[in-house]
Amino acid sequence: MVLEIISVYFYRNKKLIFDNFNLKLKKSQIMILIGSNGAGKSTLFDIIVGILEPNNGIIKLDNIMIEELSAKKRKMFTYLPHKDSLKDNLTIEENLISWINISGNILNKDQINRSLEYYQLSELKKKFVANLSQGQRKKVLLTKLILAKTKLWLLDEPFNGLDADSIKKTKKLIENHAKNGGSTLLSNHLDLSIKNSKKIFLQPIKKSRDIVKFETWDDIR
Amino acid sequence: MVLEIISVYFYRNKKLIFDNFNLKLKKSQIMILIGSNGAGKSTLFDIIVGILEPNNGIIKLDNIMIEELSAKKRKMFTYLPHKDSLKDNLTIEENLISWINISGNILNKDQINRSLEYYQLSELKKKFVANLSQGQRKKVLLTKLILAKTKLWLLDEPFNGLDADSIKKTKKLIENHAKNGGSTLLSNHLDLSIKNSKKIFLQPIKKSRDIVKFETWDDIR
Amino acid sequence: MIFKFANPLKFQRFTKQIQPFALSLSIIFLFFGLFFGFFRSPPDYLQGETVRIMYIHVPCAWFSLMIYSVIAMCSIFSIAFKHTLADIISRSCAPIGACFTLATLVTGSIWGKPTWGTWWVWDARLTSELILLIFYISLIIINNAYENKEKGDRYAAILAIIGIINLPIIKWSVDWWSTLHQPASISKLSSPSIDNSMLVPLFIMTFSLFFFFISVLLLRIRGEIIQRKIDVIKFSHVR
Amino acid sequence: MKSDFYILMSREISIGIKNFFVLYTFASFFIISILIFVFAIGSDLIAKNNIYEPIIWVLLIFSVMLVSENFVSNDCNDGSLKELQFLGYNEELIILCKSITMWIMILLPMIALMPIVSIFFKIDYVDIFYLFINFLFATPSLVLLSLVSSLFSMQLKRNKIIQFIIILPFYIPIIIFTSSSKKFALENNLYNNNFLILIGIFFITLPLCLYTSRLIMKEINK
Amino acid sequence: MKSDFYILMSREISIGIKNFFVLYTFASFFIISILIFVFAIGSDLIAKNNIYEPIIWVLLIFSVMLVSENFVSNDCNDGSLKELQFLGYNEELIILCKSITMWIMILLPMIALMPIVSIFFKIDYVDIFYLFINFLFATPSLVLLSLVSSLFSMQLKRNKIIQFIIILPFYIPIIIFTSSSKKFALENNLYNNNFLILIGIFFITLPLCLYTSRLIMKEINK
Ligand code: HEM
Ligand SMILES: Nc1ncnc2c1ncn2[C@@H]1O[C@H](COP(=O)(O)OP(=O)(O)OP(=O)(O)O)[C@@H](O)[C@H]1O
Ligand SMILES: Nc1ncnc2c1ncn2[C@@H]1O[C@H](COP(=O)(O)OP(=O)(O)OP(=O)(O)O)[C@@H](O)[C@H]1O
Ligand SMILES: [Mg+2]
Ligand SMILES: [Mg+2]
Repeated sequence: MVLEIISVYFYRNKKLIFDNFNLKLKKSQIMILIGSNGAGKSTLFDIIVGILEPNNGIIKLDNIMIEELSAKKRKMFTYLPHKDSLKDNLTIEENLISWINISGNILNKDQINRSLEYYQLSELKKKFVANLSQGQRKKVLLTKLILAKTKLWLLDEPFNGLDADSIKKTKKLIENHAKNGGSTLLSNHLDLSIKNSKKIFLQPIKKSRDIVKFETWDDIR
Repeated sequence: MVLEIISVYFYRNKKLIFDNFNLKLKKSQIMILIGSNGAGKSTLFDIIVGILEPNNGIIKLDNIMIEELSAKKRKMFTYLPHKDSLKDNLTIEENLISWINISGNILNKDQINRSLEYYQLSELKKKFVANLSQGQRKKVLLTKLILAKTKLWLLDEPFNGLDADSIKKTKKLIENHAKNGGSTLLSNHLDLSIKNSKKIFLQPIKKSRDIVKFETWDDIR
Repeated sequence: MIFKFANPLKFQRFTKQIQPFALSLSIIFLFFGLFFGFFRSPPDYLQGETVRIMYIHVPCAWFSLMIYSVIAMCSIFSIAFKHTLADIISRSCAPIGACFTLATLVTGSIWGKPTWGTWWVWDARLTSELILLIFYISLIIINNAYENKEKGDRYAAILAIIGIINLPIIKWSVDWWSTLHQPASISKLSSPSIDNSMLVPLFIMTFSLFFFFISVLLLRIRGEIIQRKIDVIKFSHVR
Repeated sequence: MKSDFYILMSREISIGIKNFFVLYTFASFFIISILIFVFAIGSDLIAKNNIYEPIIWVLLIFSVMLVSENFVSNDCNDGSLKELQFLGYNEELIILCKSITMWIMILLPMIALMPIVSIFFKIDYVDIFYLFINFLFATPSLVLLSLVSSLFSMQLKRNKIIQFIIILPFYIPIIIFTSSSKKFALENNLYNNNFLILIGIFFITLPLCLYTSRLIMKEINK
Repeated sequence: MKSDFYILMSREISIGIKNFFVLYTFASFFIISILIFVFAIGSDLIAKNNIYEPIIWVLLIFSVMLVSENFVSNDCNDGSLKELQFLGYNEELIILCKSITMWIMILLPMIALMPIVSIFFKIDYVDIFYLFINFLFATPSLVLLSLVSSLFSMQLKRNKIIQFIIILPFYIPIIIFTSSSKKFALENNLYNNNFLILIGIFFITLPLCLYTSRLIMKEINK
C-alpha cells in the first residue's frame, strides 16, 4: 500500500472535519478527491504530509507511520500545495534548481531544460517569477512533477488556472505516471475524465453536539 | 456602447502583448476572453480599468475616455482581479462592508446578509478570512457581484477554485445580470456554456522585429 | 492522574462550591489585615506612616511573581501534554497577574516618592517588574489574537515559558546589583529582619489577597469553561 | 453623497481599530527601547548631559518607520491598494488619509505617554513642554516621510530595510531641529523660532511626499 | 549523499546572494543612524562620555531585527517554509542554517566597517579591539534571538512590531555585558571575563532559541 489513512479524526478550530476517515491508495492508482469548497481536501493533504497532526488515527506511507519518516519523506512523495512556494525574485530556472536541491533529487541542467520544454517554458526560463502570469506560475509548479522521481504525487487542484491545452498535458502526465507504477492523489473540481481513476467524495460533516455530553477536557479544547 | 477598446497597443517588458486590439461590448452582452496562459487576459483587464496605461489606443467606458473619469469610475464597473484584496484579519462581513464603502455603494446589513446566503456563507460571516479555504475566499469575492449595482462586470477567471455547484450559481448570476441589461467581460479556461455569450480568442503575439527598423526612441524603450 | 477522574462538569461543580468560601475568607482577612495594619502596627522610625503602603505593596509584589510562575508551570504542562485545563488556568490567570503587577508598580512608585524622592529609578528590580507587566499584557493580547483559541493558547504558552527568565531576575536582582530597592527582609531563608507587629498584618493581608486571587481565578475558570462549550456548539454548526 | 476623503478615512480607521493593539505594541516598544538605552548608557549620564532628546527622537523615528510598514504593506500585498486605485481614488488622497489615520491612532496617544517618559528621564516641566510642542509639529512630517519610504520599499520587494536609507537623510533636518530645541531656543533667545522651522519643514514635506507617493503608486502595478 | 545541513546552507546562501544588496542596505542603514546620533548628541559629548558603545549596540540590535524579518517572512509567506517542513527537514536545523547564513552574510562584513565607525566616534585602537571581540561573541546570540522573534511575529499578522517586545528583554543582558565591556574589564582586572560571559550567554540562547523556533514552526500551519 503506497498510502494508507486509517480512521482519522481531525478538528479544525473546534469543527470536526474528518470523522473516521479511511483511504487506501495502491500502486498505479489515481484517486481524485471531490468535494465542495471547505470540505477538507487541502486539510487532508496537509495531514498526509505531516504538516497537521490528526487528533486521532494513523497515516502510513509505504507501510511506515509518517512520524517515523522525517528525512526519508522527501524521497517518497511530491506535494504541490495551493501556495506555490516560488520565490518572486528568482528566475524560473533558479527556482527549480533550488527545489531540486531541497527535495533530494539529483539532476543536471540538461534534464531541467528538457522538462521545461513540456509546458513550453524554455523561453521564459530566465524570467523572474514575479513577472509571470498566473497560469505560467502554475506551470512552473507542475514542471516539478516531471523532475520528481517519487512514487506518490499529492496534487492540490493542479488544473486551476491552466489553459485547455495545459490541462490536457497535465492529465497525460498523471496518466503516464500511473502507467509507470506511480500513484496520484489529487483534488479537483472540474469534470475531467482521467483514465482508470477512482473518485472519492468528501462531504462536509454536520454534527451537532449535545452540551450535556462534554465529559472530557478534550471535548472543550 | 458600454465598453470600447480601440486599436490598443501594449508592450510589457519589451514584449508586444496587444497589437491593434479592438473590442466592443454592448449592453446585455456577455463576452468571454479565451486565450492560452500568458496571452494577456489579466493585462487587458488592468488596461481597461486604468491601472496600466496602453502605449497607444483609446479605451472608452460609456463613450467617455477612461482618463476623464476618475471618481465616477467606481459607479461604472466592478472588477474582480486575481488577487482578492481581502483582509486576512477581518471577518467576511467586515471585509464586505469595507468594500461597499469604498466602492460607493449604499447598502444596509440586511442586504449583505441576504447576499451572503447566495453562496451559503451566512454561517461563516463572523469568521476571519484567513481561516477560509481557497474556494470560500473566492466565494466571498463573488458575493461582491450580488452587492454591486454596476452595469459592467470585469471578472478575471471567476470560476477558478470553485466547486461544481458554485460554478453553476456563478453562471446563473452572470446570465441574470445580462438579462437585466448588464454587460460582462470575463476570462475563462473552462469549457462552460454560458447562454448568449460571445467568445473572443486572444493569441500570444509572436512578432520578430527587424533590427534595422529601430528608428524612434520608443522602439528601444 | 487526577484530571482523568475530574471531568469539566465535576470540576465546574467543585469550583462553584469553593468559590464563595474563598471570597468570604478573603473579605474577613482583609478586614483584620486593614485593622492591624492601620491601628495595631507602629509607624516606622525612619519612614513614618508611609510604611503602611507595605501591607499592600509587598503581597501584591509576591503575587505578581507567584501568578506568573503558575502560568509558566501550566504552560510547560500544556506544551508537554496538551491538557486543556492547563490552558484554561493560564488564560484565566494572566489578567489577574497583570492587575497585581500594576498594583505593585503603582504602590511602589507612591512609596518611592517620599522615601527615595522620586517616582521612578532605573533600578534592576523596578525595571524587571515593568518588563513583567509587559509580558502579562503581551500574554493577554496573544491569547485573544486568534479566532482559534487553541492557537492563542499555544503561542501564549511559548511566550510564557520564554518569560520565566525574568522571574529570578526580579527576585534576586536586589542581591546581584546594589540597588535602591529594599533587599529581601521578609522572605529571607533565615529569620526575617522585621518586627512581629509588622509581620502579622503583612501576613494577614497576604492571606486575604491569596483568597481573593483564588476566588477570582475560580470565577474566571468557570466562565472560560462555559465559553468554550458555547464555542464548540457554535462552531460545530458552521459548515 | 459622501466625499472621498470621508470614505477613505472611515475605511482606514475601521481597519486600524481592528489592529488596536498596534498602539499597545508601539507604546511598549517605545518604552522597552528607552529602557535599553538607559541600561546601556546609564540614567545619570543621560540626565547630566541632557541627551534624552536625541534618544527619544531616534526611537520615535524607528518606531514610526516600523509601524508605517503595517499601514502600507498589507494594502499592497492583498491587492487593495490596487483596488483603491482602479476605483478612481486620488493617490495623494489615499496617502494623506493613511498618514492622518496613523498620526491620530499611533502618535496622538503617545502624548499621554509623555508624563511617564518624563518620569523615566527625570525631565522637568519646562522641558516637557518643549518636547510636547516639538512632538506636535515634527511628527506629521515624520509620518509622511515614513509612509513614502514604506511605499518605496514595497516596490523593492524583500528589502524592507532600504526604506530607511532612502528616507533617513530627510530626517536629519528634523532631528537637528527637534533634538536640540532647548539649546537652540536658549542660545538664540528665540523661543518660537524652532517651532516655526518645524512647521516650515512640514509644509515642504507635505506636497513633496504626496507627489512622490503618487509617482510610486503609479509604478507599483507595472 | 549530501547532508541536510549542506543542502539547507547552500539553499540559504544561493537565495541570500541574490539579495546581496541587503548587505549594502544594512551597512548604510547602520552608518546613517550612527550619523543621526552624532548629529544629535555631538561627537565631542560622545567621545567625552564614552557612550559610543551603547549607541553602536542599540543600533546593531535594531538593524539585525529589521534584517532578520527578511530572512523569515519571505519563506513563510510564499509557503517555502512549509515546503521545507513537509520535506522532512528538522525545524531546528532550518533555523540554525538561517542564522549561520545571516551571520556570515550580514554581520561578518560589518567588521570591515569598524574602522569607519571608529573615525566617527574617535575611538582609539585598543577600544576598537574590544569592540571587535564583543562583536564576534555577542552577535551570534543577537541573530538567533532576532530570528526567533521574527518567527513569532509571522503569525501575528500586521503587527510585526510585537517581535521587539517579545525579544528585547532578552537583549538586556547582552547589552549590559557588551556596552560596558571596557569599564567592566578595567574595573575587575579581568580582561577575559566579559567574553566568557558572552560565550556563556550564547550557549544558553542557542538551545533555547532552536527549541522555541521548533515549537513556533509546528504551530504556524495550524
Ligand atoms: C515602582 C517601585 C517598586 C517596585 C516595582 C517594587 C517591586 C517589588 C517586588 C517585585 C517585590 C517582591 C520581591 C520578592 O518577592 O522578593 C518587592 C518587595 C518589597 N518592596 Fe518593593 N518595589 C517598589 C518600590 C518599593 C519601595 C519604594 C519600597 C520601600 C522603600 C519597597 C519596599 C519593599 C519591601 C520591604 C519588599 C519586601 C522585600 C522582601 O522581604 O521580600 N518597594 N518590591
Ligand atoms: N508584472 C509583469 N511584468 C512584466 N511582464 C508581465 C508581468 N505580468 C505579466 N507579464 C507578462 O505579460 C504577459 C501577459 O500576462 P497576463 O497575466 O495578462 O496573462 P493571462 O492571459 O492573464 O494569463 P493567465 O491565463 O495565465 O492568467 C505574460 O507573457 C507575462 O509573462
Ligand atoms: N487556517 C485555518 N484555520 C481554521 N480553519 C481553517 C483553516 N483553513 C481552513 N479552515 C477550515 O477548514 C475547512 C476545510 O478547509 P480546506 O482548505 O481543507 O477545504 P478544501 O476542501 O481545500 O476547500 P477548497 O475546495 O475551497 O480548497 C474549511 O471549512 C475551512 O473554513
Ligand atoms: Mg483547498
Ligand atoms: Mg491572468
